[in-house]
Amino acid sequence: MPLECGLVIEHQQVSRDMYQIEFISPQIAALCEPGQFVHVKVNASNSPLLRRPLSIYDADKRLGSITLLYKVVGEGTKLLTRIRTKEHIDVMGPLGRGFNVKPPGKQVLMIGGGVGIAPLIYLARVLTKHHYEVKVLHGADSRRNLVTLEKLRSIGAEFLPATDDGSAGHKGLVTELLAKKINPEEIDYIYTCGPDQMMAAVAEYAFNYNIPGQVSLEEHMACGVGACLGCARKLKSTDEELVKICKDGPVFDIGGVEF
Amino acid sequence: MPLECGLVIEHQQVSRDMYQIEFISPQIAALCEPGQFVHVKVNASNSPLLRRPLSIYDADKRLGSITLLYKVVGEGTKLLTRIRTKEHIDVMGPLGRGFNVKPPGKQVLMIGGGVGIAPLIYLARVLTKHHYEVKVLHGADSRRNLVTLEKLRSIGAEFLPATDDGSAGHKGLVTELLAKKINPEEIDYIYTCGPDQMMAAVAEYAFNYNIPGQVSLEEHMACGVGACLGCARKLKSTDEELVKICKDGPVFDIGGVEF
Amino acid sequence: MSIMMGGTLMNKAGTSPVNIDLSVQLGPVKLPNPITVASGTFGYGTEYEDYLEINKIGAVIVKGTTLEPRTGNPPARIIETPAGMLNAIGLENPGIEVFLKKHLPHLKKNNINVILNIAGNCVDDYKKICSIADGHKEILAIELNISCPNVAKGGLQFGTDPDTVEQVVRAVKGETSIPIIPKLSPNVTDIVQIAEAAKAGGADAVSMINTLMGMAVDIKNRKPVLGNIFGGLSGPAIKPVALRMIYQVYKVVDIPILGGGGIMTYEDALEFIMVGATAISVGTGLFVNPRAPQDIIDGLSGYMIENDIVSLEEIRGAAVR
Amino acid sequence: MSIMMGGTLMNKAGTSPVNIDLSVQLGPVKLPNPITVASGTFGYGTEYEDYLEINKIGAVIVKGTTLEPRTGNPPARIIETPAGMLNAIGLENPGIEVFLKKHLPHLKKNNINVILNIAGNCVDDYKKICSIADGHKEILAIELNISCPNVAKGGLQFGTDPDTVEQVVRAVKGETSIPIIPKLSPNVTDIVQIAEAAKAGGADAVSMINTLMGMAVDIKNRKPVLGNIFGGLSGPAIKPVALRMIYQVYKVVDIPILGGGGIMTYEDALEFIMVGATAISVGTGLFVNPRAPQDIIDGLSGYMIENDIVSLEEIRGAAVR
Ligand SMILES: Cc1cc2nc3c(=O)[nH]c(=O)nc-3n(C[C@H](O)[C@H](O)[C@H](O)COP(=O)(O)OP(=O)(O)OC[C@H]3O[C@@H](n4cnc5c(N)ncnc54)[C@H](O)[C@@H]3O)c2cc1C
Ligand SMILES: Cc1cc2nc3c(=O)[nH]c(=O)nc-3n(C[C@H](O)[C@H](O)[C@H](O)COP(=O)(O)OP(=O)(O)OC[C@H]3O[C@@H](n4cnc5c(N)ncnc54)[C@H](O)[C@@H]3O)c2cc1C
Ligand SMILES: Cc1cc2nc3c(=O)[nH]c(=O)nc-3n(C[C@H](O)[C@H](O)[C@H](O)COP(=O)(O)O)c2cc1C
Ligand SMILES: Cc1cc2nc3c(=O)[nH]c(=O)nc-3n(C[C@H](O)[C@H](O)[C@H](O)COP(=O)(O)O)c2cc1C
Ligand code: FES
Ligand code: FES
Repeated sequence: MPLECGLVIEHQQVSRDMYQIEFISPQIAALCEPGQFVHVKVNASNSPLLRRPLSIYDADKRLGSITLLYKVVGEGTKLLTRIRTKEHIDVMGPLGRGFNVKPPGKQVLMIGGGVGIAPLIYLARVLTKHHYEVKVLHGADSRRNLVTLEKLRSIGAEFLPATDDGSAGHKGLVTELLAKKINPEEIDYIYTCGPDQMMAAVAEYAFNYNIPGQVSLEEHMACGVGACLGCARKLKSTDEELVKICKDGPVFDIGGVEF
Repeated sequence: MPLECGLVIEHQQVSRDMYQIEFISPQIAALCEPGQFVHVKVNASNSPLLRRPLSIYDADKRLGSITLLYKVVGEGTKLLTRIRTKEHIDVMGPLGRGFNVKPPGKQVLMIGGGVGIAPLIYLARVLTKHHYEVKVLHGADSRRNLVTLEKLRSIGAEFLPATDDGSAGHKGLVTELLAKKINPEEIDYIYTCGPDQMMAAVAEYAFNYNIPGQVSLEEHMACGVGACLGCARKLKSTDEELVKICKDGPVFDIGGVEF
Repeated sequence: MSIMMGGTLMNKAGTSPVNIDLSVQLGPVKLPNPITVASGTFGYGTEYEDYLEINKIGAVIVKGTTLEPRTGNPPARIIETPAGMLNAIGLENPGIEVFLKKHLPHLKKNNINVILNIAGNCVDDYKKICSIADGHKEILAIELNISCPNVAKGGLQFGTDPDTVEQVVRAVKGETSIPIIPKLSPNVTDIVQIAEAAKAGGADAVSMINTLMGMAVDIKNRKPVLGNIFGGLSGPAIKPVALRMIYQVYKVVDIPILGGGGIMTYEDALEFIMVGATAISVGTGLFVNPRAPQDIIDGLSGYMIENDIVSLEEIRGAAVR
Repeated sequence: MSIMMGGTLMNKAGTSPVNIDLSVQLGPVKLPNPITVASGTFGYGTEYEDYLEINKIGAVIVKGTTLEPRTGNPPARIIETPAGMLNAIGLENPGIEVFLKKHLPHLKKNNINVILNIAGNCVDDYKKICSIADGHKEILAIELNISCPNVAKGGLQFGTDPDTVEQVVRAVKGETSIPIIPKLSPNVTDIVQIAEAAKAGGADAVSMINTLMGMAVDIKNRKPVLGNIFGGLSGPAIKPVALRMIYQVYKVVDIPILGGGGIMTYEDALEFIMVGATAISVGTGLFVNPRAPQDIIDGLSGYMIENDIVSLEEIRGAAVR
């Protein structure tokens, strides 16, 4: 997979602590698939040392650009905000195994929690293009962080928000919204990414209604390519050996994950 | 001495690897004297860890601003270039003992090598204000790096450059210029700052013609306030004990330094 | 963080705040708060007067003091390293007599809690310094630097052999009633063994860790950067090693720990407390943020209020299992 | 850096460049260049195929291999620290048989220089692995991990006691004619003593340093971050310690050194060579820059040309006095 110095063509703050960055990275853009991630060096110094994994939020294969949506949570993501347009960003990717882009059936449901919405957007773009009907539920703390609304509209997906403060959509958890607003009979496949607790609830829902699907997991990473064995996690399926999120995932079968 | 978060009001590249940064720092500006330095945190991360000592290049006590002139030589100064106007810079200062601003006589000579010119500019401003006649010799690699010309002109000091490539003034060493163009009889006091080799030659000149003066020295620093005993250097005068550049200097008597 | 409401800090639940007590008991030594400044990084307390109210710091551990004055190592004495620094100061100091006559009175006049740090070339040096210091009740404790890697004689030898550690601690305990806190070297195979020896010798607490021995090369001149070749590595780089060693000692040896190594923030301080440190020290962190001790005191207070913690006892050693 | 002129690199004086020779002789092992990739950071060589021409690397030291397959430690296995990281992988690997059957042929097919890294619980384990590996002449050398701090049994014990080090080295030398390179633990009081023991046991070279033992605390949950509590500290943070230990060993013990610990750039590599390393390894640096091995080879070449250096012998140990 390429290691590229992408030219940043857009970098903007999209809410209080969320940023969107687009850069030209033709090799990565040519190869990437929904659910894959890039491994980003946020600064040129020794601290923070390691790269940061960020999902591909969108890709424009014609332009050769990649877009990321990230939330500032610590030192690394904070430093990332300082890269300016016309500067370069050091990225490896695309890494990992992405989502199943040929799910059975016609109607797919995506459930994102917080910035976990990121990988679902590119997935929604690809699936609508392949004529799937896409419904996206997004749980956020408040209306300000429902930053993907425009993109989803232009993609042509249906969007149902839930906010903790009730400033938009359902007031409360996105999983309540799921129970209330979605008819499981109408769903052929589920994708989810977000906090473990949320994904656990979605996985239970999928199990109860016998709907197949996938989840995207997170784990601290060093190499991002399967060499260091650092990003290990136990799945139900594996007896003993732990999977490596960076290489075997980050996308896994919804039924196989232990939350 | 204060620790301030100075608001950057100007930060510009003045030659290929020299930058000038001006920030509002009323407490430091109120106290500072020529030859003193500030201790700058170039970034918010753990690497590079230590502050960087930079001389006060100019100060505007009315406005409460400090200006620094720095050359990019390593990671720290490189990171410093990334601070933008309207952002803040974390500075301690003013630190150290500055130049003698009441030298004997009327005619003073300043000899700067490379970015060693920095502390001499504020000194020239203060001394011309006190009606001294100031001549400044500046050695640089090429005309592009004679970045203080405008300032010195506005200050009203005489400026004589030497460049390695002959692109302005004398082609060759500033010490050759000194020997050629300066009548030692007309000099009452000498100040110098630059590479050790150059200062050694200037010190010899001062010794030969029996002209009093001062040099400004550099040494790697940790604390900048005399607590760590890291920035030690042997002077001729001191028998055993080493002086601390940050606290006992950086300015010392020209005759007392071992080069 | 805790929330300010009408001037009072509130805890998470928004109920009225607890009465926090930052004071700690480091063996026989009571400190108003657990934050000390590390030996050799704070001089004799005057250098940082512009940045801190020094008498608000739990204790100032003054720079390493020897029997006779010392001029220290030749330059270069310091060099920056990734997330750390190397120092080879070589114990430059005016000697114990000057300290007692000149610096101690100044410190006490300003109501500063003083821990004296001492170093010697042989057991006899340590004994003499302690007997000279004895009687100065203004000295809260004596930190025994048996781990300075910079001096050819003394230094490493004392801190790396359990028998010698026990012997030197026992020897100084005989000379003074001031509490003794040996400062352990991390450059050892088995830190627990050393801590046990310190305890056996009668130590009132242990201080850990001193610097890791390291070096840097000047590739232009093809020689070591430091005049002394080797120096002591300090700063955030060594924090993981410090935490590990404190964890090991806390788990096995029943002795109070003054912990340090790379502490910059109150979050760092909490890590040290959770592996068992009773008090903590800030050294290299001061060079980056001279207000670090006060910032850490404030941060700890906020943390305690927010989490309804009355005394740090409640979280001390919480991560040790 | 050296100057490109009409396609040829020129030295400082601008005269025609010397014919540089990057090859090094690590005891009986000849390497085309001194750059290796460290065990456990490069898998079995396939993971980085997209970023590097792997057969251009001096040697690939494969991940720690044991007699039986191992599943490793529970998560979390890694955590970033200032200018470094902690790992507690716990030697997850498929075992020596699978390595020989599956990975070795693939590596050799691609003309990759292979150094096998092995770990065991007892001397017998080491002996068995070596006797199984013996005969596979494609293995350039066996790096003996006697210093892994992550496994409860084996691990630290072997690397910290000189007698055991000598014994295990001698034992494996009896099992195979493949050169043996014990990898020394830095978690010891006296590294020179350990290196001497390795030499006495018949080691062909020594590899140093492995990781420093450290830990980190999750202050939210009040527990150690790593599933294994302790982990190995690697990366730039430990470079000063690695350089110091190599300096000490090079000065006293007559044995070739494979040096590493925090190497990111060719300048770092030069520091290691100047304190006496014959070859060097890049580990954690790969995670930051997967092209680091090639970048370092290029950087060293440029440096040699610029400074009219034909062989690295000319600067090896230059900083040791
Ligand atoms: C496959 C994958 C895809 C991701 N996609 C996105 C995305 O599109 N947008 C987004 O905002 N975030 C995403 N994340 C999470 C993102 O990687 C972390 O928020 C980020 O690494 C935090 O770095 P920091 O320095 O700001 O935080 P710190 O907490 O200071 O980081 C310290 C260390 O922990 C690691 N770390 C901290 N949080 C996480 C986390 N949740 N997952 C993995 N490592 C973590 C960091 O990488 C670093 O090594 C993704 C994570 C993974 C594994
Ligand atoms: C009193 C004083 C005043 C100075 N004034 C100026 C000035 O006005 N303009 C200017 O451009 N430079 C000045 N310098 C030099 C400046 O401090 C260094 O160029 C700068 O610290 C280099 O940092 P770096 O990270 O870019 O380089 P690196 O080489 O990567 O720095 C590594 C370490 O070495 C130290 N270091 C490197 N070079 C020097 C040096 N020459 N002096 C002291 N420490 C050094 C750094 O502070 C750092 O700790 C002054 C130095 C001193 C002591
Ligand atoms: C410049 C400097 C000088 C030091 N001098 C001493 C000393 O004289 N005596 C001593 O016991 N420790 C000395 N130390 C070690 C510190 O007290 C402290 O134990 C060590 O630096 C680790 O903590 P830190 O990472 O917070 O700095 C010194 C450290 C530094 C950086
Ligand atoms: C993720 C990881 C796994 C490692 N696994 C092994 C191992 O299996 N065997 C071994 O001898 N060393 C192992 N090491 C240690 C490295 O080989 C190397 O000695 C150490 O990391 C220091 O070098 P560095 O700073 O360049 O990484 C591992 C290091 C890391 C970071
Ligand atoms: S991050 Fe290295 S194996 Fe996944
Ligand atoms: S830098 Fe600490 S004494 Fe000068």
